Amino acid sequence: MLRYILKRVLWVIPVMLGVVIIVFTITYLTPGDPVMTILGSGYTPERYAAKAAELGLDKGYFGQLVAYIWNIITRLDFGKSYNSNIPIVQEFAARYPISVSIGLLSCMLIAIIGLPLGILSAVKQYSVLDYSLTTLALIFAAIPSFVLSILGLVIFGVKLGWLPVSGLDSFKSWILPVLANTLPGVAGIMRMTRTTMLEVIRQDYIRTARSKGLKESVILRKHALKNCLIPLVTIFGGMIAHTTAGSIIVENIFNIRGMGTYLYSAILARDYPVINGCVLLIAFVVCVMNLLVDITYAFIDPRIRSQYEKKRVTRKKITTTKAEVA
Amino acid sequence: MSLLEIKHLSVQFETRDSVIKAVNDLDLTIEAGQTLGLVGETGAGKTTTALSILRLIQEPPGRIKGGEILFEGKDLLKVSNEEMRAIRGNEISMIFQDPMTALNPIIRVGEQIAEVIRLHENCSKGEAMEKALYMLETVGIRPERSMDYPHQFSGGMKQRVVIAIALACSPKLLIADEPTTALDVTIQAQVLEMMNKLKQQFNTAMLMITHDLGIVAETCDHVAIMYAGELVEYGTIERIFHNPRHPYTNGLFGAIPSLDKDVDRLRPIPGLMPDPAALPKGCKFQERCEYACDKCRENAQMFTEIEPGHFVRCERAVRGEI
Amino acid sequence: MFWKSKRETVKSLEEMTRRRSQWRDVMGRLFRNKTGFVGLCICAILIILVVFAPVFTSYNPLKQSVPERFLYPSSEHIFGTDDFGRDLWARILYGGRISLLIAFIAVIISTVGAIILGSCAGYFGGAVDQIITRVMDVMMSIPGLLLAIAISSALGAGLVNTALAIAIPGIAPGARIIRSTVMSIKDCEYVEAAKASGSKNFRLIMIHIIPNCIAPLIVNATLSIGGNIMAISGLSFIGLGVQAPTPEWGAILSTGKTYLRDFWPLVFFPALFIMLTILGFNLFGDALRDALDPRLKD
Amino acid sequence: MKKFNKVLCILLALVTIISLTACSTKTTNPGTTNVPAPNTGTSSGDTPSGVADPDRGKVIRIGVTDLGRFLAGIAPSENQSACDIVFDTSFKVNPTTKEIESDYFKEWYWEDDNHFVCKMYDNIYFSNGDHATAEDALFSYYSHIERGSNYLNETFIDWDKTEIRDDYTLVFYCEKKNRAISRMPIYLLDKKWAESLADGWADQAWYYPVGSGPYECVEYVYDDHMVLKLRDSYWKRDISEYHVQEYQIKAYSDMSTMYMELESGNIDLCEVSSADYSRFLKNGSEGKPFNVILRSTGVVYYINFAWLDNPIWKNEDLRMALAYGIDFESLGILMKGDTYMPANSIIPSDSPFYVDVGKREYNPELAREYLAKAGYGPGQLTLKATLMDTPIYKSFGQGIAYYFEEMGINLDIQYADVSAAIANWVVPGNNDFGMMYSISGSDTMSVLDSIQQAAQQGGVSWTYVDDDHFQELYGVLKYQWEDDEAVKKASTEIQQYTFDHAIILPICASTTMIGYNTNVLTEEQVRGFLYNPTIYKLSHASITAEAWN
Repeated sequence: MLRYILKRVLWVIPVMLGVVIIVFTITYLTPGDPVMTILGSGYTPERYAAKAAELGLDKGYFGQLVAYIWNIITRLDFGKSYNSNIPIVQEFAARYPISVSIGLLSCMLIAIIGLPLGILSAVKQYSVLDYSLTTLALIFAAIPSFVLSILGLVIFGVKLGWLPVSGLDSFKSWILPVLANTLPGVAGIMRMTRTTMLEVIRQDYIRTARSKGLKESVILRKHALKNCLIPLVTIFGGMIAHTTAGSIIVENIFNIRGMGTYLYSAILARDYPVINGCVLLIAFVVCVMNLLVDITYAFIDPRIRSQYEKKRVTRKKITTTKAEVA
Repeated sequence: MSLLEIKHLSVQFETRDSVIKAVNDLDLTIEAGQTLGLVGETGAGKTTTALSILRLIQEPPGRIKGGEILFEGKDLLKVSNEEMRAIRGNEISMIFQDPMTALNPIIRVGEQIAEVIRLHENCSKGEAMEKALYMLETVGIRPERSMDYPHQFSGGMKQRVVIAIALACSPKLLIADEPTTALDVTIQAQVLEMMNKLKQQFNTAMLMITHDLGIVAETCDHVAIMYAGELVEYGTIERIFHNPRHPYTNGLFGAIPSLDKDVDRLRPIPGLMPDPAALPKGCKFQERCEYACDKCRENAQMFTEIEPGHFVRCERAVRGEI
Repeated sequence: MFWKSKRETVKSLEEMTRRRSQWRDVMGRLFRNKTGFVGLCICAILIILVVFAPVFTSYNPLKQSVPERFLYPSSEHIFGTDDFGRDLWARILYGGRISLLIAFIAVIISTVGAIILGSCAGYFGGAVDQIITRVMDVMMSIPGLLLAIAISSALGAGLVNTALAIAIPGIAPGARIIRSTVMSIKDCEYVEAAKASGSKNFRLIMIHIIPNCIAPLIVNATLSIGGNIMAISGLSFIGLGVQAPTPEWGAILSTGKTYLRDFWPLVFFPALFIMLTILGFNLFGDALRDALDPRLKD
Repeated sequence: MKKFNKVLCILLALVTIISLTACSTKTTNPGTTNVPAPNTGTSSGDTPSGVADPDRGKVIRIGVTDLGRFLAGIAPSENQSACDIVFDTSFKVNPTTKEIESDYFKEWYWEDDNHFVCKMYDNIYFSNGDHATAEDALFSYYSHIERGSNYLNETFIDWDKTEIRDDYTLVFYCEKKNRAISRMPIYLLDKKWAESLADGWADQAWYYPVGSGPYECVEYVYDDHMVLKLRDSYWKRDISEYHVQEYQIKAYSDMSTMYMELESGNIDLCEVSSADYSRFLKNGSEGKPFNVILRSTGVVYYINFAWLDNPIWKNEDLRMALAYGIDFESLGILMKGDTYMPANSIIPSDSPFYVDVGKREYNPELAREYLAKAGYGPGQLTLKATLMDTPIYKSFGQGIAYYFEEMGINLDIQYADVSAAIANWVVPGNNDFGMMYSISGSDTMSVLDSIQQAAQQGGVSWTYVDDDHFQELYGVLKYQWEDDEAVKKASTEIQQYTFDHAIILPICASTTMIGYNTNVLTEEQVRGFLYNPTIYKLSHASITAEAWN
């Protein structure tokens, strides 16, 4: 088991390396000259050369790539923003916690609301409740989140004045952004839970449990829920990683100083070190979440656990099961 | 009073555009301690009948349209959910067809057995586990394996676990739904033998659902042949095996290879079972019956006693024309 | 799942007939599914409206008219006019062409990519599989929209670029599905038989393996159209999608957000169409999945 | 039954959404074509000043879309709104008197035809306690150029030599007497401090600069907000003359959010989009705690051809094609909404220098004829331009795309944020044309200010007009010092010449709109902020205590 975890942890390294290369290459190939952007109207050939050397942009593709990776590994240095000249790590330290708080709150809400609703609608399949819930979920999943955000803002912020329009100063000001993050997620998780639950409650072992004379509630709790949660762990892991990365749209509209707005202003300003850094950070979190998901998997699903314990680990099997789940 | 008496049971499955009549007006009786074999092709309604007894038919789309299921004189279709739960696993329990999927993959087998004991026998966790270990031993599995998960067991062993669960509370009636179909032939024999032994030990009546007449011959006292949702022939094992009257029963026997009889070649029953969503008028077997006449196509056939304890649903057989 | 559960020894021809009758079954189940049918109708109507846009409106979606700015829906302009006095109905129809076209192109690109990578990985196994799977792992660790943003800011705005930016993140999940499907059927007897009779690898993949992966692919493609539409509108919101004045639903919507408080049609109609499209394709995709995988429905 | 349920649910959800959207609707139509008169007099929501809460206006909260940095040069943009109170400025035009004044020069004059003498106050102290001398002033001038602030910042670099005559006297040697040199707004920097920063310039000077103005930046959170506090003392005035103790400037990444904050009273002042808010000029603020004011900036928006980068513009037929092929009135309305004011000449019609140059009617056929005459059939000409992604440029881009399509000219427009756009503009050959206006505006409404970029080589490459006669006339405006008649004549002539030969295509008058919280500010006070006509630089001269009594 330990060996498996270790192996899995080590696997993060090549993946992250791959991500760095992809992201770096994309921005490297991007037209537009960062030195020009920085110098702007202050352009002279000498200043250009000096700035290019300062930024290490005179080294060619591989030189730059190696330097970039080296700086990240040795000094956790993602470079400085072209736009603000503030070290990117410093901004991460200030912004990521904000996005994470909103993201985790949203994830919790999504789980608290989405899971029970999904289970309810699976258990009461074909009832009016099921139809209303699935229809609502479909509709919420189909509304672009900025429409939802702005509507919420106009109604609760401006018309009714119940909630603050922007910022994160008071308890109340968290409500709208968290909700705007939550609703589409609830819809997704609900649908996913419903499908998985439907599949689980049709399994033979649920019938076995019924034939034992167990109460429906016990069957749900003890036999169905855990089996239903196993595939959902993957989805939740991905969701946590993505939600905590901060939503560009929601953070922009509610003017929250998180990762989303950082990335957004970086995109507008073609601030490539920031774009690279954000993508890397988020990809790293996704990797770590995937790792956690795989380990959790091994802990809650004895079938997978015993595969590793026998040390006949074939990743293929895991990937297939995951692909099927997805 | 019989242990179980099914009267005029009808079960339907209603889908968006059709009504599937799975069981039609079925009568069945099982005496205490006895074994009844319920035989028929896939789709004849055997499993549906079994699930109806435990009221485990999924609703919707399934629906019990009518009839009575009297268990020790109590109509199971009318008792409350709580009462029904007290009966399930305790007085009537069931072994399912596929042991591979019948066990919860993420719960230890010991716990899966102990669960039913604790539920019905009002005992502590420890006592229940103790009894579960005993049950495991009874079905021939070393008790220390109780901490294992189902995927660590082979198919035959899983079925033993299922049997252990079913017999854990010494039920009065055991429904075995093709308990050996999914198993290897050698394992089949072991499992059957064990079931027979345990049946004696616990003095349990059994409803053995199968399409394998060989198994019936080995285990049953009575046999009921089912076709398209109804019984076509019923009698003691000797009567049915030595004097099958219904053309379908005859066909079934013709379809089994036999060593001791000198048969040139197998005679499979031609054709398929009628679509349960559109059953024919008259005899349900008419399309495949070599003796079918116009009358068979017109009239519904009555289940008639042709000799004591031997019923047949075929007018021509009753009249002795076959 | 049925497409990999049948393991009987079937010769190629029988395999084909079986598949054909299976398709009939699937189609039957699909059309019996009411919600799926509703979804199909929504998609069909939208596509007809959009493809034959000139039939349904006589307005030029780019024609500006200053006196006609911000008109509410009327018989003349059924959806009203926008901030440039352009007919909103025309803009939505012509905009749908762009939105749907991008979504479809993206789906085609990502599906083709997924087929190539997935079938190679699944069929050849070994080192090829290792490499492709690893690359897919890497791609999957970058959130889709983020990757799309990065690619699209690199490529610049424009129809094909946007389609490409949205398609690339979609390759990895599709390739995974194909890979696992291919792996499960490549050992089937009829494939073995074809292999034994000396079929070339390419031919084998094309004739025997791909058709069996079609079902999950179609489901995946249908369901991802909705996601693509959403991603396009997200890109437009950030300003990376199709550039104004080219009508595109996301772009119209994101202009409309400024006027949400005062002039609702500019937000309502594009949002409605985006919603309907996503709803339609999701309903249809769900029904398709159910039809292909009868276990879920009784 | 089941189907019915489903349909019902969908209907229900739709109705909910429709009603939600509808409830946010008002009956007013934001777009009408009549041009309203700017709202005069203070709004009824204003508290009479006599009973004013003494704390009212002590803290002013301002919304901006880009916080900017202090001394970063124009790209990335220099902090326009706060620099004027953190630093002292060399020259600026007083909007009321139209006179040129200076914060740190006591007097300035032409000693002879070549020497421009500026004498500083001798008691100037920076916030770090350093004493300012002519050294610092000279350093400030060069630093301004060094940072690259000059290209879009209305500055003419038109001196040949500089000289420090004594501790407080700075002398510029120019080839010719000119008006431009006394118009350069140069912030006074502390040379010692600046040189001590060396490589750390961006870390300190961009965020916590040392200035000699009455306020200093005490808190700066990148991309979020900054706080400017009144200092304990100011060398020029008694600090008690200042009423506002603190400015909180907050950045909003989405403009709509900023507007909603203004409407719900959470910010006191911000620039609003005229297309969006012009209705309030007509209807008033409908009982909401805010109001808007409109100001003409004294300049016009105009289309500039990249004469230097693309020689095709030498062809007058091509320029004429554009002059006829674009409906400037419609384009102007699209850009400015209800605040549209026509401009046929290169200065606004209410300028004292304005000449009625005539008017071209929109005529697409004629445009196509001219285009054919210039040698371009439909689809044969492709023009490219990069525009800023600000509302005014976006409207311009969308509007013009339509007319180009009508004419059969292919158009390739890219949008970029302000600094990326400027970075693009300064590279020759990137743009074939562009839309320009004098960002600083003009209180004198003179031709000189309105189209200064057209006579400026270097910097943004596509603004220079490579036409000899035009430059000759512009030279008169710039260098003619004494003869007002000659200036007037040249001013008239250049307007007519520009129109007749379609040298530059004016679109409409540039205006700016400011929304403010009526519970905190009065219209008078807000106008006081508008020292600079287009961007409300927080001016320390006008927001003094008197304004609040």
